[in-house]
Amino acid sequence: MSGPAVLGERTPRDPLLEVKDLQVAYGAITALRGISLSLGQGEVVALIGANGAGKTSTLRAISGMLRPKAGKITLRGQDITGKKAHTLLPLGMAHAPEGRGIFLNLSVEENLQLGAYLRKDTDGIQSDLEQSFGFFPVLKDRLQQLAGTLSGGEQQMLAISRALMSRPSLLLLDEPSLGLAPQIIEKIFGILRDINQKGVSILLVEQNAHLALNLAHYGYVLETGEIAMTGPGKTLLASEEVKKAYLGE
Amino acid sequence: MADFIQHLINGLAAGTIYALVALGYTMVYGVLKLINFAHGDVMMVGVYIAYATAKQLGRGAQSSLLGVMLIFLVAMGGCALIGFLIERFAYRPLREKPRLTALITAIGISFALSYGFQLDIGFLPGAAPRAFPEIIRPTEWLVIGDRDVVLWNWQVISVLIAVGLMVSLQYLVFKTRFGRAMRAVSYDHRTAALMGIPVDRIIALTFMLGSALAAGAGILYAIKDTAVQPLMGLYVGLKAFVAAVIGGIGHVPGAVVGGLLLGLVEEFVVGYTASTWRDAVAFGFLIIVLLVRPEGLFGRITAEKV
Amino acid sequence: MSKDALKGPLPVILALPVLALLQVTLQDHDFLIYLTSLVGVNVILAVSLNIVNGMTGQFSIGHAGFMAVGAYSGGKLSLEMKDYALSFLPHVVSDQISFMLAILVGGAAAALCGFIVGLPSLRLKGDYLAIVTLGFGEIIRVIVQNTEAFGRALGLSGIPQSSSLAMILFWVFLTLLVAKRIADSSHGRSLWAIREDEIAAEAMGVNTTGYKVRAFVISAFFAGVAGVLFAHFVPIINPGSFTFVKSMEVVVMIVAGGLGSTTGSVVAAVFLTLLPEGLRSAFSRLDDPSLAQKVDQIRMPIYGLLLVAIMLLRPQGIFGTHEIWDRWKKKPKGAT
Amino acid sequence: MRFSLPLSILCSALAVAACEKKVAGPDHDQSGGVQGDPAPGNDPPPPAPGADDTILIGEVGSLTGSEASFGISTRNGIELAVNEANLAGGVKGKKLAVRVYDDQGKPEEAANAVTRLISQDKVKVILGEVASSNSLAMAPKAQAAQVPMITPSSTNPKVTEVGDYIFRVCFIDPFQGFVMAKFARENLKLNNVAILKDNKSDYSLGLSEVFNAKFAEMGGKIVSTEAYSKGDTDFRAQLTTIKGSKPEAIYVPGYYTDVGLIARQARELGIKAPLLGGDGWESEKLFELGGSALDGSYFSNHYSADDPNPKVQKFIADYEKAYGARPDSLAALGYDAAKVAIDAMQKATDLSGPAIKEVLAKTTGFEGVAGKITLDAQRNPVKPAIVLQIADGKFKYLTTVNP
Amino acid sequence: MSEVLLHAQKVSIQFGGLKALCDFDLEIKSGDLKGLIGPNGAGKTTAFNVLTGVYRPTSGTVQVAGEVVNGRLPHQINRLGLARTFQNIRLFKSLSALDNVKVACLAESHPLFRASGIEALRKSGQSFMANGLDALNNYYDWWRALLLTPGFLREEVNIEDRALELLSVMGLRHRAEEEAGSLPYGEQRRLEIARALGTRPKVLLLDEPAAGMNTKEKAELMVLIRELRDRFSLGILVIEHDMKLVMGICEQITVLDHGETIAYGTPEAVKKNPKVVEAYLGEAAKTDRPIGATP
Repeated sequence: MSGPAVLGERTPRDPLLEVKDLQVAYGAITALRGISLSLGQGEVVALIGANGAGKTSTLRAISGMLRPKAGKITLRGQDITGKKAHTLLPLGMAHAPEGRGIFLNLSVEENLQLGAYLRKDTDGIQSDLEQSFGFFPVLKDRLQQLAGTLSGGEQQMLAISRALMSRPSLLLLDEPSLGLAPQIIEKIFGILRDINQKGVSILLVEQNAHLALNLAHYGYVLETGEIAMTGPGKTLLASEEVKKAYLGE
Repeated sequence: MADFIQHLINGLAAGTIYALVALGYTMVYGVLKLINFAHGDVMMVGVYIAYATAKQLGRGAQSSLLGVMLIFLVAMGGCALIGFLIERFAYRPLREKPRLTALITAIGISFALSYGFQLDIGFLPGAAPRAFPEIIRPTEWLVIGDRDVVLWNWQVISVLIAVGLMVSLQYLVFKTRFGRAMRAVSYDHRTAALMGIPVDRIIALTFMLGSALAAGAGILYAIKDTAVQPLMGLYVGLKAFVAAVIGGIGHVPGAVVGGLLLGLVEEFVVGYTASTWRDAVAFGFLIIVLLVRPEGLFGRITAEKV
Repeated sequence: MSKDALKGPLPVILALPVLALLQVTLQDHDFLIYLTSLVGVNVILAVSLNIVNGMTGQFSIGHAGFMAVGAYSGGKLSLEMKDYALSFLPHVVSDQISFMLAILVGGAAAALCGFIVGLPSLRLKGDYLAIVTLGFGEIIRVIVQNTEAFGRALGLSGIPQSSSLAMILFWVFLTLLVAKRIADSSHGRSLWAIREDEIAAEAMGVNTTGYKVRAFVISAFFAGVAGVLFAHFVPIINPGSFTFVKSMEVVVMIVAGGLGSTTGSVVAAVFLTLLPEGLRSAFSRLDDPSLAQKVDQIRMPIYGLLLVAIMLLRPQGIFGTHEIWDRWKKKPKGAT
Repeated sequence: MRFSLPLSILCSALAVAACEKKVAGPDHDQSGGVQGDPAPGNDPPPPAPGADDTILIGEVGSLTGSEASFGISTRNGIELAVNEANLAGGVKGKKLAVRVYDDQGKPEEAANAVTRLISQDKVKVILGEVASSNSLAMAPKAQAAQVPMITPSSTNPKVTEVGDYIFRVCFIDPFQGFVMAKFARENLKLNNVAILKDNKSDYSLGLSEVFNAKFAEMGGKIVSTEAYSKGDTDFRAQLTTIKGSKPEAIYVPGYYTDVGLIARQARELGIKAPLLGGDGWESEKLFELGGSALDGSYFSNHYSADDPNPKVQKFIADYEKAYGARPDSLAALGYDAAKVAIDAMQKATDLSGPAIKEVLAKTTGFEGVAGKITLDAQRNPVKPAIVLQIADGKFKYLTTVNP
Repeated sequence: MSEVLLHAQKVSIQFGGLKALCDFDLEIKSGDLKGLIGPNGAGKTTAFNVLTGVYRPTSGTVQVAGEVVNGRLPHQINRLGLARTFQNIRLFKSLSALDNVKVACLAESHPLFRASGIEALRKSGQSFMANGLDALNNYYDWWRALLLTPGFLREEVNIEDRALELLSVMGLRHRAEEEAGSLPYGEQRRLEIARALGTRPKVLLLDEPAAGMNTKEKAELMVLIRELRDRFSLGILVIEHDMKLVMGICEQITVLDHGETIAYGTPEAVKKNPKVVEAYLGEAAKTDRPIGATP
């Protein structure tokens, strides 16, 4: 193992999430072959790479949807490897999964309420709801509609809002740009920036490398279950290799 | 005309029971996508628990309001416990396995319960049917003509209880935090876990609820038909399953409508045409419904993504 | 060339003397013959259901219905032909010819029903198809129960008991041969493909509906044959033998054996048919006579619990989708 | 695949073992097996296990399944008779033992069990079954092996037609149907009767068919015929329709397990007409299930519990002591069948099938608890039937109808 | 010059109120290598599904080898010479790699009754008879398999040979006996292509063939796709996200966005098309201004 190519320096921050030598396998197929990454307090970290490179598996392993084969995951120093998904939310981690994971048979309001499933503070929930409506006013108009009737962009907004309803300190986002029109993507990424500025750390998985690296403080490039390259977002964006492979230039 | 009204009453009374049992079926199917073939047998066990409780209470106490409530509570609680045990030890270990394996397990449990209760060893009741105590003293509520049409108190009461249970269930599923969690688990249990929903607990609770409902339905059934016997769960379970499928399995009001429809169809077929064709008609009706609307009357087809 | 031409019928030709030998040696063991006949019928049922449920991935739970169609149509035919014989042949031979005819007619009748039941698979999938097959089985039972010609509740008795061990084992063998040849042929591969991924199979040019219907037809044919055989060694057939509990028993056999594994179906069918008898033997040796006296009843609950145990310990069935010989045939996996 | 080989070996081993043992040792059958069958509470001295001092009687019955309660009654009756015989010194100096196998109510299982009894257990006599279809599955096997078979309660005429080794101790369908038709027409002077039959039971279908024919022959009218399936618990649809036809009585030739419920539901729907039935009614359980709804109904039976005959009274008392319930007609018939068999073995020159058969065929005037049994040339009993009326939770003897 | 093998004209499809594909046009001839790109959810896979008969178009026509195939079933369309791979690999996972390809290598049918005769019957309105004969043909095929007729055995050998050859072409010969589901991702992708080739297609539709491949594998795939085209004289249509791959091998590219065709042309032309840059490569790519900042 030669290890990933490291481009540029990283601004040091308090570590929030640490992943060491994470391995994941689906039956006989190995999806991750030992991934290490870290995310600091208040940081936006992007994972980019092609379909099937292992981005989603990484997120799933971190959030407990998958049991890793090997490796260690710590959140604020606490070992969370192999913990069940529903026990991680109280630790301040929320995951907006691939394909948005909206409950299409529930109303928008119910989806949001489910985001706050573990919370009992009605007032806090209400104020968080208001905050979401501030980010995405359209959701307020659709509150009573079935989530299945929303457009793709609205569903993505709902997914992000719902993840925020648990007041996470770390938000895992899987392809928020998937299937969305450019203007909407821009809007969503703008709001992600706002969310980050309010103190939420974000681990972002994106295919659209341009968008992701523009937003991220730091980025990892995944290739067939391994980290091929790491570096600050802007540095990666400028690198020739990334440009060639992922930006089609 | 009198005949017709009487048939209508009979059919609705029978349909109510199907509907209630179908509700349990549909709920379990909703969260687990498992045809719980043991559901009818769990119902049978519930009726026996009620029977034993009533015997314990004795003749006077069993038909007092408190006594009846106690009987229902004990039976439903007992069944909830049985449901919990079945789910925990027989179904949960198989949740990620092919669905068929859980189905076979369900059949195994169904066999064990329905044949086990035919033994006359220990506390087991033996094969002979027993008269179910009159925990609701039958009185006539409505008599037309020279007893041309008779409506009994328990018919009304069981419809009321059934409606009550259905409404509360509907409330539970659609208006409460638990119900939201249940629907979320039903739709996608992986994502539900990401919301902090304890999926295992929700499924266990749903199972217990379904089993308790079965017990409640079973008691009403026993009041209606005045007897208990170990094989009673088999065909009621099957019919209730048919009702659930007709309504669109996984759909709460669908199960109710399916149950009532099945009860009425059977009643009128037996009453007005060939009485020996009851079962064939029930299944024929089912097949026609499915061929016209493959997803059941209220079900939705989820198209597979390519 | 001539070697190739022989390949088709060769196993049958080889099997015949073995069967004849078996028939002669076991002639006097009534109980063994009866038990083997039951096992044989169950093996045919399981292996044939496995073609639909295991290989094609459809879910039929009305197999007893096809069996009933075969048993009643074949049985009725034999009953009607009872007094006729081909005058130029010895009676024994003539009887076997009419028995064979009954088997084919019963099988064909069941196959026709299989075609009719298979058609909805065009629109219905999974549990929904399952319940249709179940409904079909029940409807057949009710029809029989209400038909005077079929003896109603009493059933059909007096059917000539022309069945022999050799005949049953011959059909068991034939069923296995057909199952194996289907599995090894391009048709079998298409069925597997449907089981694995219907959409992909369709996209690869497999006429999925056609294949599903044909799987139903073949499966039903053998279930019908099993029914006819059954009717010719059980002195009476009545609707109680073809309830959905019977269908479930067959489903249980194939799942316990491993869906898709023909050999697994065979092992499970043999095992589960003998299990109650085994329990009976075990119980009759108990020291406490009063317990043993009543204990015959305990077999069925134990049977149920064993099913649960098998599923929990080995959810994929005894063999998974593999055949017994796969272990030896399979090349060791290269290190990757 | 890890487990598959060991598991499959285990499976086949178990299967082979189960089967192997049964065929391997014909000599084990009479040794170390089950001999005694003390009824609970009766406490006869358990017969000492031994090889040749035991005569094995085979019994096949439904101990599980929808007919289990009938099978169990029959089994109890047989058990009682055998215990009595053992207390009285057995047969030819040997103890008797019953080996009973469950057939789950299925003919193929009945045939299986009887084959096992004949070829493995080498029983001398076979008793069973209740349902005619199951007896018809057993009879050819018994006939072929020349082992006498006595069915306690299969009423279909076809059963004994199978051959000269097949006997019975109960009425056949035509007789009972005729008895009730005659009683309804002549004693009750009824004109319009409805029939509610059990479509799943050949017994019920047989009786109702004969009743239908005879009653019409005698000038009565069947105003409606409805059917249910044994095990149903809701008969309101049929009863509502019957009610519309305004019958003076309803003939319900079913088993007490259903009749109790039918009576209740009939009264509930406002049907006042009495119910008529056959021997399938006779059980204490009938009152538990039917309550007072049956008051004023009539049914044909073999015997009356009021019969002062000490034999009958002793049987009832013994049965109650042993099983804590009053015997039903199936228990009585089981008892009689066993008694007849034991008597025949006692009288037979040796214990071979043909010898026992010879004696059985000559049974005349045998004092059974369910009537005096004289077998005719077709090996069917010729005995009178009685008609009982139900009043105040009791069976009341009304009249005797001779064949 | 060569005949048009796949021709879509003004194809639209609607799901509920949503227009998933709008006036989609496409023409593929033998030897063509075309690309279909666009953001996720733009309707690329929907286009594939319409072309292959999974969905029925709401309007417009699809022609394969000169025949209008609207409303035909996917397997019928496949038989006309159109094969595909799937975005989210749909191999027959528990079958061996070889069997996967064999499934697609459909046996040549040796019918009891000639197809042309049956077709004539059907055209003359006797579709019942035609269906019956068709069914007899099918069952006859099964008989041959059950009786192991020499002809059948020969065919099986032919199928095996062909399947092995295709595996070799795709560099999977050594994997023949392995379970398809246990192959590495990249090999699964290649196996899907091998399987599609088994159906003897004239046109091959590849849905993200390079997904999950590393740079080296991608480079090899590019060579391979060209090779396949030449060797089997296929027309190929590729959906792919990897721009390098698409731009590298495709001669013509169609760009979809929201179901609409926003550009069509050579890679160079498409790359420069402002609409494409906006919809696909992103506004940011052009201006380099930070996302989310107010302009």
